[in-house]
Amino acid sequence: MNRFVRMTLAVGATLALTQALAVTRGGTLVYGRYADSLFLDPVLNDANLDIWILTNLYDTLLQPSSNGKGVQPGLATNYTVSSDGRSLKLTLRPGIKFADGSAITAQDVKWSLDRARKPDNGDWSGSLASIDSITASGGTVTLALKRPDPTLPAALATFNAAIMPQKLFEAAPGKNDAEKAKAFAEKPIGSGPFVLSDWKRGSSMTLKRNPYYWKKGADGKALPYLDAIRFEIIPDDNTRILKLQSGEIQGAEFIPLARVNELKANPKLNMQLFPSTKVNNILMNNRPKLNNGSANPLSDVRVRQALNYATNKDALIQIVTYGTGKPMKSYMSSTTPLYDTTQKGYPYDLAKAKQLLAAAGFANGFEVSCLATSGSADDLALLTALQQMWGAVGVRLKIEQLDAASKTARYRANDFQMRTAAWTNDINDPSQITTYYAIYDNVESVHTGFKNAELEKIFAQSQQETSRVKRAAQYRQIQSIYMNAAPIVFLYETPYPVALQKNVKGFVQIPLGNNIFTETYLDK
Amino acid sequence: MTTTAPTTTGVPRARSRRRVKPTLALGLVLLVPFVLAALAPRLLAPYSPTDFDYSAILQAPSAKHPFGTDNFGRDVLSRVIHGTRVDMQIAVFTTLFPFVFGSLLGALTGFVGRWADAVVGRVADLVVVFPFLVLVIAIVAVLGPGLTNMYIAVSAVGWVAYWRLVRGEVVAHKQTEYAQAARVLGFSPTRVLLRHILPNAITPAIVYLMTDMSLGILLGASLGYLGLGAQPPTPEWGVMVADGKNFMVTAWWISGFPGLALTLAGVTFSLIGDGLADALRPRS
Amino acid sequence: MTAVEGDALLDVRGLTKTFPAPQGLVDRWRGKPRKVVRALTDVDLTVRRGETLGIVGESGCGKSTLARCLVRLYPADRGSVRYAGEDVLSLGGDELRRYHRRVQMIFQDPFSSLNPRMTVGQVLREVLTVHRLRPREGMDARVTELLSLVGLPAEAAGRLPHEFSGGQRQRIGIARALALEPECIVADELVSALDVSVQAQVVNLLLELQEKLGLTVLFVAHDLRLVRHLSHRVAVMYLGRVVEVAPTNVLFERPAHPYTRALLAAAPHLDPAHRVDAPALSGELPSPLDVPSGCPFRTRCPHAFDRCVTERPELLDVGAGQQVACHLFDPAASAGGR
Amino acid sequence: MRATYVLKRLLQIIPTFIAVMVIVFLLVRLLPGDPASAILGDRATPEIIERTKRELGLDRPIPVQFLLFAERLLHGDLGESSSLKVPVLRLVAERLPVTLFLTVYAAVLGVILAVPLAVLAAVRRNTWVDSLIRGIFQVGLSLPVFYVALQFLTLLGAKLAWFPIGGYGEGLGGHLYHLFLPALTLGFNLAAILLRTLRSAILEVLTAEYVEFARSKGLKSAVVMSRHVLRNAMISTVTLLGLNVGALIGGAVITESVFAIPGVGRLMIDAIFGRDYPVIQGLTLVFAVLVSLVFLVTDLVHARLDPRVEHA
Amino acid sequence: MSAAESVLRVRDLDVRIPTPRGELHAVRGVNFDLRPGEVLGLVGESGSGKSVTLRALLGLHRKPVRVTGEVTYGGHNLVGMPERKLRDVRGAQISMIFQEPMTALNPVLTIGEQIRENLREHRGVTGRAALARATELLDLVGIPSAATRLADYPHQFSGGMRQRAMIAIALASEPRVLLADEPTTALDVTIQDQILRLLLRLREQLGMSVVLVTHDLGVVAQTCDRVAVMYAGRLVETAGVTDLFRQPRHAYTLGLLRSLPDAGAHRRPLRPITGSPPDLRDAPRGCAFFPRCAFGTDACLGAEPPLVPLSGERATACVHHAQLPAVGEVLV
Repeated sequence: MNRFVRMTLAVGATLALTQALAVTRGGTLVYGRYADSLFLDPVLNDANLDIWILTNLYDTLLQPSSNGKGVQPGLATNYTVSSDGRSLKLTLRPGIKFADGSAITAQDVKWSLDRARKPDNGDWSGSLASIDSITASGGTVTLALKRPDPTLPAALATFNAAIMPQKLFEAAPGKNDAEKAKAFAEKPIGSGPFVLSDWKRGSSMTLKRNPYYWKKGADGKALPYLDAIRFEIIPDDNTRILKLQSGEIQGAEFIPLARVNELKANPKLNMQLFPSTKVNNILMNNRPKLNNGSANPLSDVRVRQALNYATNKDALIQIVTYGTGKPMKSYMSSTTPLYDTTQKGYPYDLAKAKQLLAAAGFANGFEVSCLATSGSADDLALLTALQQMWGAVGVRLKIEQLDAASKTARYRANDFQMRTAAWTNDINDPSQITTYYAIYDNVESVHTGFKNAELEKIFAQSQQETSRVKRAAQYRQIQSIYMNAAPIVFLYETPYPVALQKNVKGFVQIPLGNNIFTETYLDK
Repeated sequence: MTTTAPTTTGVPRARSRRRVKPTLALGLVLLVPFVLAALAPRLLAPYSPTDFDYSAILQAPSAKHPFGTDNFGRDVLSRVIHGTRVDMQIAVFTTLFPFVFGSLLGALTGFVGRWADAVVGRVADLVVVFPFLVLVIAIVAVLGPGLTNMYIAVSAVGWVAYWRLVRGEVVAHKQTEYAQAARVLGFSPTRVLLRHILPNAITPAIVYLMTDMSLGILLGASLGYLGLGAQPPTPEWGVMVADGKNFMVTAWWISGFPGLALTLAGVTFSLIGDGLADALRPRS
Repeated sequence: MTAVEGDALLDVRGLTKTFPAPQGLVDRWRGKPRKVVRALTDVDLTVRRGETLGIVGESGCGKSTLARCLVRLYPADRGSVRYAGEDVLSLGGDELRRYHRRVQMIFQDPFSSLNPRMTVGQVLREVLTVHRLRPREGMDARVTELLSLVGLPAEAAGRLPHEFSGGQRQRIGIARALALEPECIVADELVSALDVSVQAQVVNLLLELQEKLGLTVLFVAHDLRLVRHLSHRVAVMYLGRVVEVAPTNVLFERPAHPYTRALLAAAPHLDPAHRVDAPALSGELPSPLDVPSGCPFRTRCPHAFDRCVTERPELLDVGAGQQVACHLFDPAASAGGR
Repeated sequence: MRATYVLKRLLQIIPTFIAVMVIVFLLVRLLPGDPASAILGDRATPEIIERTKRELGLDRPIPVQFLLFAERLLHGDLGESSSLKVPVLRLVAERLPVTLFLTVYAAVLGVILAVPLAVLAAVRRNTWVDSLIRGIFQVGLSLPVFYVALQFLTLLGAKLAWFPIGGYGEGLGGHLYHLFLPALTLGFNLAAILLRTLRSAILEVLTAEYVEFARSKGLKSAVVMSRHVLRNAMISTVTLLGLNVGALIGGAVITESVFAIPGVGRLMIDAIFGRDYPVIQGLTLVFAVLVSLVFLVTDLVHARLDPRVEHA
Repeated sequence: MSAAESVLRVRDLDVRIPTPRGELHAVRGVNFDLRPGEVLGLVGESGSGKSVTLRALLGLHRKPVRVTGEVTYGGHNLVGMPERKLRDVRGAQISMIFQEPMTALNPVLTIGEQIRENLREHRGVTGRAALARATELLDLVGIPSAATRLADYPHQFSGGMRQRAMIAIALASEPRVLLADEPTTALDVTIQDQILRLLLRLREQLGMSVVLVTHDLGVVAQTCDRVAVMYAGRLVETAGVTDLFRQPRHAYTLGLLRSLPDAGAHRRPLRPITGSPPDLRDAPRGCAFFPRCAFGTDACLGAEPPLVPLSGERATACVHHAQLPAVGEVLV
């Protein structure tokens, strides 16, 4: 569900709102999260729980532009690409400081980027893979590239390329980078608009305003507007909403879609459906055998196709997303560039599903288990609906409820048969999701075990392709192959449902999922 | 036998019929629908407990759906009825093994005494040091969620109460003169224990069994609510309350009726327990 | 009023029984010797065939423990009990069962001595079945017979204990013991829980049965009047010891032991004309956890002297079938305080 | 209270602690597979598992493992949470006060509810007042804690907004205010248990001869009630309260989950869903130690209230 | 006996106790007077209503037990008197002691506290004075080293000592009347002997009147001045103690005395009263003793015979009192 390269920012309109005339400074925003962050290191973390709030703590050289189509200055005031495209030079903003008041130097930048691109370091080092070497001198940082890479500016606007204080990091206790990172992340000092001030694991996290943040607000003074944000960890959806309704918290993420309409009708609340690149699907383990050694019916493509046919997406959208979603017709969201609009997906066709199952030797169906996120009404709704739908073709679905973290852990170990999943892009390009969903060597095609030589060949070509038209044709092929192989159950696309008090302004969850509190304020 | 013969009128009339206590009667009456629902849910439930009806989502109670429908259009009444079987099964399975095992062990150690009693006593002391729910949850955590593992966990912990009860009673009854008389009459220890002491000593355990059944249902429902007990879409009342909690404000009936059923089942067992306590007490 | 001069049916020698007192962990770790309740100490006693031997004493004197040791309800620590020459304390299994057929016990409490869940008929039939005393066909007749023996109607067989009065329950208890056709009955406070008017009914029953069946009876009681009425001989116990044994008339008319004398004097006399102002005995019974050295009675005895502290008096014959455990009666000693 | 009695009770708790350690130690060994993978979670690489095994001594014989485990425990090392990546002891230290506050609060509310009503029910026994009180608590006993919690949350918290939905609040007042509903939920349940026993205890004491003696002395009813009846009935209440600490903690686990209270109960549930075995292990141990300490205190208080205990 | 010289005057005392199986009419029209300084024995078998009567005198019965009639003390009827006023008499003027000292003493209060509670309530004595008085009282009832034992709890006392302590508590308010409910039944003979002597001595010293409830005729013979015999909730005979034992004037009293073992008749059958007492849930017709009586005739049926005065201080409710033989005479 994570990894992402960000950059879409189809949120210009929302951002524009935040530039409203009068802003109010001060106050603490209490925001209800469904789970706590685990590891506040930009490079070594591995979950959205971390990623979606990291940019509040660590700033990057570039930032996604407000229209989402490009980048804008961050810690660097500008960048220039050499004519041969093999070098990129960044000029640092003068006078920038870390949250402890110490200056951010070019050496910090070099060190941070070197750490982030080290091949063993974290899941995102690949985004900076084109960098050959980095030189820092005075206020400039020069990146020497192995090959031209048009996605690099976007990559530099991504969380893993965040700038960290080298000295403080290295002063942290620990024998190696991993241990130091762990110690440092307990009480991180970064370059973002906020700084961690208190963290009670699993219960609450408080971020305080970083007084040294460089960016100015609408009133001409330094951002952020808020004095502090307190994240309260409230795993139970119902409790989170009740607390929002009673005014104890000012915002709540992951509102169950079932309750969107109810909250929309609440005059005290602002029920937001932030546009997203989120696709919801069910990952299937495509391997012939499961971890426990038993045979896996899902290894048969006909079975996987059958399940797709047996899935009534329109019904699911009504039941599970309460009409807020739309059917998935490719593995990528329809908002992703190079999405193939001619894809048909799998229409609901029980007869075909039965026929395919019979052909695969499962005329009487089989039992299959699916990991779900505990307490998530959406997961439960989805899976109980699927139980019903698949039951019609004899497939008996078992639901295994797990918390987000261990669900992730299970699937990383390929120890699952099915799992509910969702994906959000981190970068405004189809290559990221493709790398994850379709390319085996990266993460075993999101641990489905799917592998297709032809697809991988076309993808490799597309990564070199500069012509947008040709690349689109390649992606059409890729999407078709993937669709036929059906390594996943294609479900639907959904927005980010966030409910806020009416007086909370300027908050945005960008399509890539990041929570941006930089310009958030509490209206009087 | 001239001087000693008492008049036969001195033998009071046997009061052959015992009046059934109102609590017991009420409890038994309340039990009837639960038993029926548990035995023949299909006959009683108007709809399937699991089938969706997208045309009837979140409907308030009506003639068609007396308990309303949930967010999948499932008939809440039918789910409550089908849930009866699950929850009654929980009531029985969470108590049966502890009752049998704990009572037998209590009878044995209470009767034999000495080291066996001391050893089991220590083990029991130890088990009660762990909060019941916490230990059950911990065991379920290790073994994995689900009803079977819940039964295992409850059995590992639940026997202590019965052991204590029965052991205490057996020790007390062992001292009674009728138990001593049985020994002097040359009866074997087995006969003294099984025929004389146990029938008298088991009563509190039987009464407690009823209370325990209501506690068992509550425990099963609690674990179901927490996601550690019965797994969806099993129509278990605790799971149903959990399913409906998102709709407490807009559709109270989804969690309201299963909650009511839970409470009513608890009250029913308590009433029967109280009634049995009266009914089983020997006259003196 | 003569004592029956039969042979010794039950012969008790040096019978000793202690009960461990509860002891805390700390004391155990400190290695403190475990305290014991001395219930019986070196009890010597003979019960003759056909006689009624009364055993009297105050609570804690060990009379009930003695009764229970004799029927093997309690294991004795030391000593011997011989029944018609057979070593009772070593009996096991079938031998013990045969012993119980010959020696039966009747209990004190009419409310707890019957299993509340068994009808009278079930109680009696069980005894007959376990001991295979009657074939199935003859069982009902025998039950009726036993009931009529104790003066209860045949229909009593179908009833539960709670439907009977206290006196009737004691009759049932007697019938249960008689079902085994025993030679010897140990009656522990048989009538002390009953009202006076009913006591007499049960006492009469006992007398009658004894005559009819030739029973030997060990009559344990604290009611001196009853013991005097029923017993051929009487043993007086104090703090786990037998302090005096004598034929009934001797004991009541010429009590020897200072304790016996005090006991008799303390029993309220039925004649209002016989009033005494001072109590017969001052002081309290010492704790059985802490029995005085020497003579157990010395702490309350008006005649106690040095020797009573150091030396335990043995039960000595003083003539006329009377035995006393008191230094005052030791011919070897010079002191004669009678 | 004699020192030897206190000492005796303190000594008795040592074997309990040892046995608790054994059980908790064995608990994780019930898991299929080896404890190292369980502790580290499924994401650990074989090398990390091997290293952890060595570090934790899991390659040693079981008894040695236990001694190592015990040694770490005695140093206050409960291991590290596999999901939150922090020492379990720190988590416990952060959250135990919340749970303790909640349970004590609940116990106080329970007693406040139960005692006067039990007295009333006992004094008015077999009247409609008695029936009403007993009926209400009979139902109370049958009401699932999570259900009551949900209702309180929805009605008193969300609809009427009299109380906060959850959390712990700041300062004593904040704690009292924030934890009122959860404590009431638990307290009501506890009161239902207490009331039943207390009522019969009072009834029993009321018929005791010493109460009759006290009345025959011409003492005021209030004096008879407080000095003679309640003082004796409280003995059983204190014992009952102590015995029910387990139930209270069990209830806290559920209430904390419903009310989003950052206590150890919720930590336990989170840990179970996170398969965080070190936390489960640590918390089970902490709970058991806590309960045995409560039992100890109960015994001491009991001995204080009932002079017969220590002399027995 | 005139009402004027009686300390306590009881008239038409009725006690009704509701039970699940019907109302138990436990005490039925009891009349008697207690004279200054006398020990009045109230004798009867279990269920005869003697203890219920005693409790009714102090108003100890609680709802739903119903007490009617008159218990006059100091010119006031105690029956139906409000609790607040009753407390001036109860414990202050009239004290009571119970059968089981183990259960009648509050186990969680020291003996000293239980005495001082009384001193505070009725004598207004507190503090050091109360302590001194409490020691004095324990001393009075013959508890050795009284001062140190004040701090002891009841369970640290032996049975006899507990009974002494209870007497001390009851006497703290220097009452004029002591009601004793089987005070020695739970005790051994030698201790019973001590306690009875103690009661008699205290009666002398303090000039109290005592009502002694007992079932033991020996205790009556040794302790009481006058005796009232109860049967089935009624007084059936009252008499001076010597008269009663010499010549009972009620068939029941005669039966009781006769059923006792006689020293002269070793191992001879006793003469029990046949049958058992009536169930007081159904009111007896005629004399309640009739079904068990050897002397009964049709004259005993009809109205229940009232307690009628005979010569001297005696009264009987037996129709055939004139025909009754002496205790020793053999029946035909």
